[in-house]
Amino acid sequence: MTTVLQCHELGRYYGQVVGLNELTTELGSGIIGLVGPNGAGKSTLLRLIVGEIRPSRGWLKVLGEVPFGNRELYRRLGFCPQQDALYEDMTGYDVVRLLLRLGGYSPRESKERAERALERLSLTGRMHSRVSTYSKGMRQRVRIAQAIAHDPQFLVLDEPMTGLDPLGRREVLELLRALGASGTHVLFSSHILYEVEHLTAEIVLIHRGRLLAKGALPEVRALLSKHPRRVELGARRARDLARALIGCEEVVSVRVSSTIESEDRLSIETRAVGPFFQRLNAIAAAERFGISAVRSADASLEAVFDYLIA
Amino acid sequence: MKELARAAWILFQAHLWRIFRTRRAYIAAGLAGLPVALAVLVRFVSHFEGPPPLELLVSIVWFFLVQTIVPLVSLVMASAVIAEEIEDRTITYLFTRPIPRPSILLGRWLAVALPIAVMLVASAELVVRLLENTGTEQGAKEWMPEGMHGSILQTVLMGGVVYSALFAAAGALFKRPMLIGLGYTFVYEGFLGNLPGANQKATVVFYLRSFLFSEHRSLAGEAEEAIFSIPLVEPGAAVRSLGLILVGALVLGAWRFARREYVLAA
Amino acid sequence: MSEAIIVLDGLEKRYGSIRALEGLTLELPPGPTGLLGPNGAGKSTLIKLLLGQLEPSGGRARIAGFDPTQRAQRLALRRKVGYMPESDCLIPRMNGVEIVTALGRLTGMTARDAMTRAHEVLDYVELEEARYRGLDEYSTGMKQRLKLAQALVHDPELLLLDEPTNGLDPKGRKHMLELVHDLGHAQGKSLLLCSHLLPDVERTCEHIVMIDKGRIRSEGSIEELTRSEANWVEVEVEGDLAAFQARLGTEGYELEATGPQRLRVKVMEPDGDRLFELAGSCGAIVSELSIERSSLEDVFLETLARTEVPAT
Amino acid sequence: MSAETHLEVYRPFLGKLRDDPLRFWPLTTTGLRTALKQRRALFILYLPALIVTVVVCFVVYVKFTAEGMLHGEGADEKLDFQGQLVKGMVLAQAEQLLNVVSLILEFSKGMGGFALLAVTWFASGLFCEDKKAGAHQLYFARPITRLDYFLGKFLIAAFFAAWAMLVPLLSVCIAATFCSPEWSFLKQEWDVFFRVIAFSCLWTVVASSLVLTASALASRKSFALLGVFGFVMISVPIAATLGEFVDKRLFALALLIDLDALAQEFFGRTDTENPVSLSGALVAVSALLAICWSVIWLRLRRLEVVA
Repeated sequence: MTTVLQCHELGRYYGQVVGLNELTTELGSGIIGLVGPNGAGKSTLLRLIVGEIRPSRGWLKVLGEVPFGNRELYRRLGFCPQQDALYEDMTGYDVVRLLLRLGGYSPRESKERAERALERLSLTGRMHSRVSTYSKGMRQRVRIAQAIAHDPQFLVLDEPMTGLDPLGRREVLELLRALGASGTHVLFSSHILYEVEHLTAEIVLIHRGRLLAKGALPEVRALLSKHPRRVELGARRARDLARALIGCEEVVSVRVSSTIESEDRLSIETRAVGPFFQRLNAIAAAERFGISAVRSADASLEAVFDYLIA
Repeated sequence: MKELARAAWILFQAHLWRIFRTRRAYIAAGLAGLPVALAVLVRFVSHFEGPPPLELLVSIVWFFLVQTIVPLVSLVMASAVIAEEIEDRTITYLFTRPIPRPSILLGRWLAVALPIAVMLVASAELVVRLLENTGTEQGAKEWMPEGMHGSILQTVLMGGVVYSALFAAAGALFKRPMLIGLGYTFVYEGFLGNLPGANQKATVVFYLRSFLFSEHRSLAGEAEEAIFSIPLVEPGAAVRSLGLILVGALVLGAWRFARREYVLAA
Repeated sequence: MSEAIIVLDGLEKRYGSIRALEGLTLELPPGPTGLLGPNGAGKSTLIKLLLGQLEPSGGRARIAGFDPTQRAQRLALRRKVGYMPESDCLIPRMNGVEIVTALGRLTGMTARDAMTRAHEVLDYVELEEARYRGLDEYSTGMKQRLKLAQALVHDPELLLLDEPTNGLDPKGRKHMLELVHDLGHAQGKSLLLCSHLLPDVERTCEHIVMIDKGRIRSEGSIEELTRSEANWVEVEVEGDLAAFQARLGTEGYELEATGPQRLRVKVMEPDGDRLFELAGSCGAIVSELSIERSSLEDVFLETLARTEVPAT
Repeated sequence: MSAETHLEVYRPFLGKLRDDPLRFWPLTTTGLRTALKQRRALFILYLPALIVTVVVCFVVYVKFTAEGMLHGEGADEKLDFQGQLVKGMVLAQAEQLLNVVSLILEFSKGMGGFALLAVTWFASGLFCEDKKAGAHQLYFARPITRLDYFLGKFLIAAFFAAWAMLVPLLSVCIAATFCSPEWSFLKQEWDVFFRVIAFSCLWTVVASSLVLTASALASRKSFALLGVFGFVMISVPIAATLGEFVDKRLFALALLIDLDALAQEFFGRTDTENPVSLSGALVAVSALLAICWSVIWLRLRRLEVVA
């Protein structure tokens, strides 16, 4: 398993504002999701990885090399920045071609690669019109296109899905999955969990500049085994169901919350999930509570996220 | 070094065409056109018996074109060379390319220096052409001291190139290059440049003045007092000094630009 | 309920030859309503009309009791409407309190009223000490909440919220949705919520209005639009899956497998109790259950598709 | 953090929303408070003005005391040669400064240029920074018209111009009044007060309008600065050339030359040869104002509609 990224006590400060705080980790190949709330240090880490800024302390190696100002490494790196910034008066095609030319490709090869990359992002139709006329989704795709045009070994994307409407999001997810499958290492950051959830095998959780957890979702879950698992129930007679459930010794706590959905919701915490479900099925079979939802909240990132941040 | 040249050349080509689509280019062209418009106005409205008095030429070419328009045009075009990439946050794409960073400053500066030079020289040429054959024909030819026409064009060319290098470097060195440029042109040079005393040697306008007027001292007539407050340097030395300022500005700007980390607004 | 706060009758708006809005007839029901539509469908034009910034080219309208065709009334109606813009908008060089106070005073409040009211709304959106800091130190979530605060400072009857949850992290999003929900339901404010994030609209609004190409495509309560006749229930089963499937078959339930240990069953009742009983009887355990309601997203794409409009 | 219902209670607003004619006034007060936060700029720009004003007041004081000494009877004979020399010198100086009004004239010209500089720094961001930050979306969602928005911003610029010009000039006049023997300055030259106020107000309007026009046109504050500096600097050589070689009246094209001419006329000093007459300067200035206000009106209309 080639290590794509190693960093040791990596820190970066902007004046007293901490961007990243002593991060020591190692990332392997495949698609990796970098997750954390706004301002957790995701962008700082990504910009350190692509060598746009220097670490304030500690060190990091990308594909075995120190990234800052490392021109050779940039041939193998693709970076899609977070900010929605492009050369407004150039056409999408010209932008990608110029960046390829600067990447060291001949005019002819730059032309071909630019067309291929834009085609992959289904931009062929509008690639010769000016970027200022593009919609948010199309601008996002140009930014991704310039990152993949030179077939980088390691692709880094900062919040690639923000501001896209549902269609655009699905397309970008498909593309990233395809790239991952074709062997490119992909590291992308996001704070929209359901995007990360069904795309990545591995996640890295950072918060307030610190590494909180790393690994596959179930692994991360197991890592936090000391936290009891949570099951969320939705029922018409939620309180009666709660009264019935509080009796079972597998249940650690029951919380009733009337959320924005119409029905009340129960949030159960239990140490042993298997026995709990057996008990739940028995109770539900015995009496009609109008149960409309049973969801083991932990499977989704949102729960893991809430646990770690709360 | 080869990489630097190649990257600079690619950026020069890419941005050379972009310049003509930006609003800055139109503002600069408008400014460069003002002296020509003035010359046309003077030519048609007033009627001179012989060739126009030399004061008119000095007034438009020197006081208006070289002292005001050249720095302004250079400022409008060149101050954005780096500042624009940072403000639009497109610098990230260039920083993550396998190219030496100074090539970005060099390439983009060349891409503005060329249009600036073309605009200013064209403006100077038109002004001289228009004033040259006003009034009757026969006196026109030997009206201007020989070689003067050539040195006017050279002065304007060098002015544009040096000023644009200064302001491009300012874009890499300071956060608000436009303010620095305005301060330099109208306060530092406008004020210091006309004060008697050796401190004039620290301004670009002094060397331009030396280059243009040192051989044609008599040219300015009674305006001489205002211009020649201190002895001028001979043209060769003036050109060398301007060259020194040019290279110095670019090297300093490139050095600072290469080391600087731009914390782009989120 | 008193007369609806927004009554549009054939409202039109043309920019030269472009017909931005073509005859909108709508009566905004009380409570929160979602305004949906692809980019360029005329949403922003409608918002500007509701804010009295544009003069309608045709048709009649009454907004918060004012008639937008007259200039004076277009100004006065802005006292009754609070607007939360979509794009970043702040007053340069001012901190949170100063912005909200200044905008309060511009709506006709005295200096003292504006200051006390500013603190009240900032408390409501929970911008504690951040209110005294410059906006460059605000996270996206805090900026959105400040935008909501400035829209509330003059206690408007009608709230126009443009993409309030756009670009927020889960915590910020949850917080904003709670605020919107509280305003719409607990405070009884009429609220028009414009958003691309349909799950958010689904969680906060009761009605939606779908607009495309300047015309209203569909309108109604989310309940109706997303209710499918029978309920498809998706379950994950542990233990004897085959026995459970067989049992369901004999009971005449329509079902299909949707993955390892996962089934989709068509049920007539609004809940899954019956499935627990059946599972219990054949030794299977239901470990996950969710009623499949066709989400608003599907309705959105379906409506657009129906009118052969390629969504951008 | 579970999703329990929102904790904070929403309190309705019980006060009244007044619709007074001075709708734009809060825009000015809040804008001024924000602008006055720029301590460093205030210091750099207004400290020299303060120093110059104090110096001029002192010169006025010296002038009046010298005049007093001049009228002292029978003091000449007793003075030895030295005394005669000193008295002669003071007499000459008094002669030259005899007329305080010409002193105020020179001072007002200087402060006019400085006022333009101050307004340019503080007011050039008023429109363009609002547009860039998106503040216009907040403003025009409030019950104010474009005229209110313009007036509110205009008064901010005028404030800085007034402090750079009206206040120093008035303080010099007041100093002159106190120093002059038995208020003679006030009795003989009372009209100077009105001239000072009139001249300052006119120049405030011109400077503010010019800077706001640049701010309305520019997309960034630095462009607006360039616009104002550029316009003022370019107009001088153009006017000089045209005035010299085409028609004397065209000197009025240069704003700074108009400033001088207006100052001359306002203070009744027509002795010094000035190429531009009062009517020429007024025509040029009013043309400039007309252009400025129409440009601002157009840009603000686009700002509100396109917002």
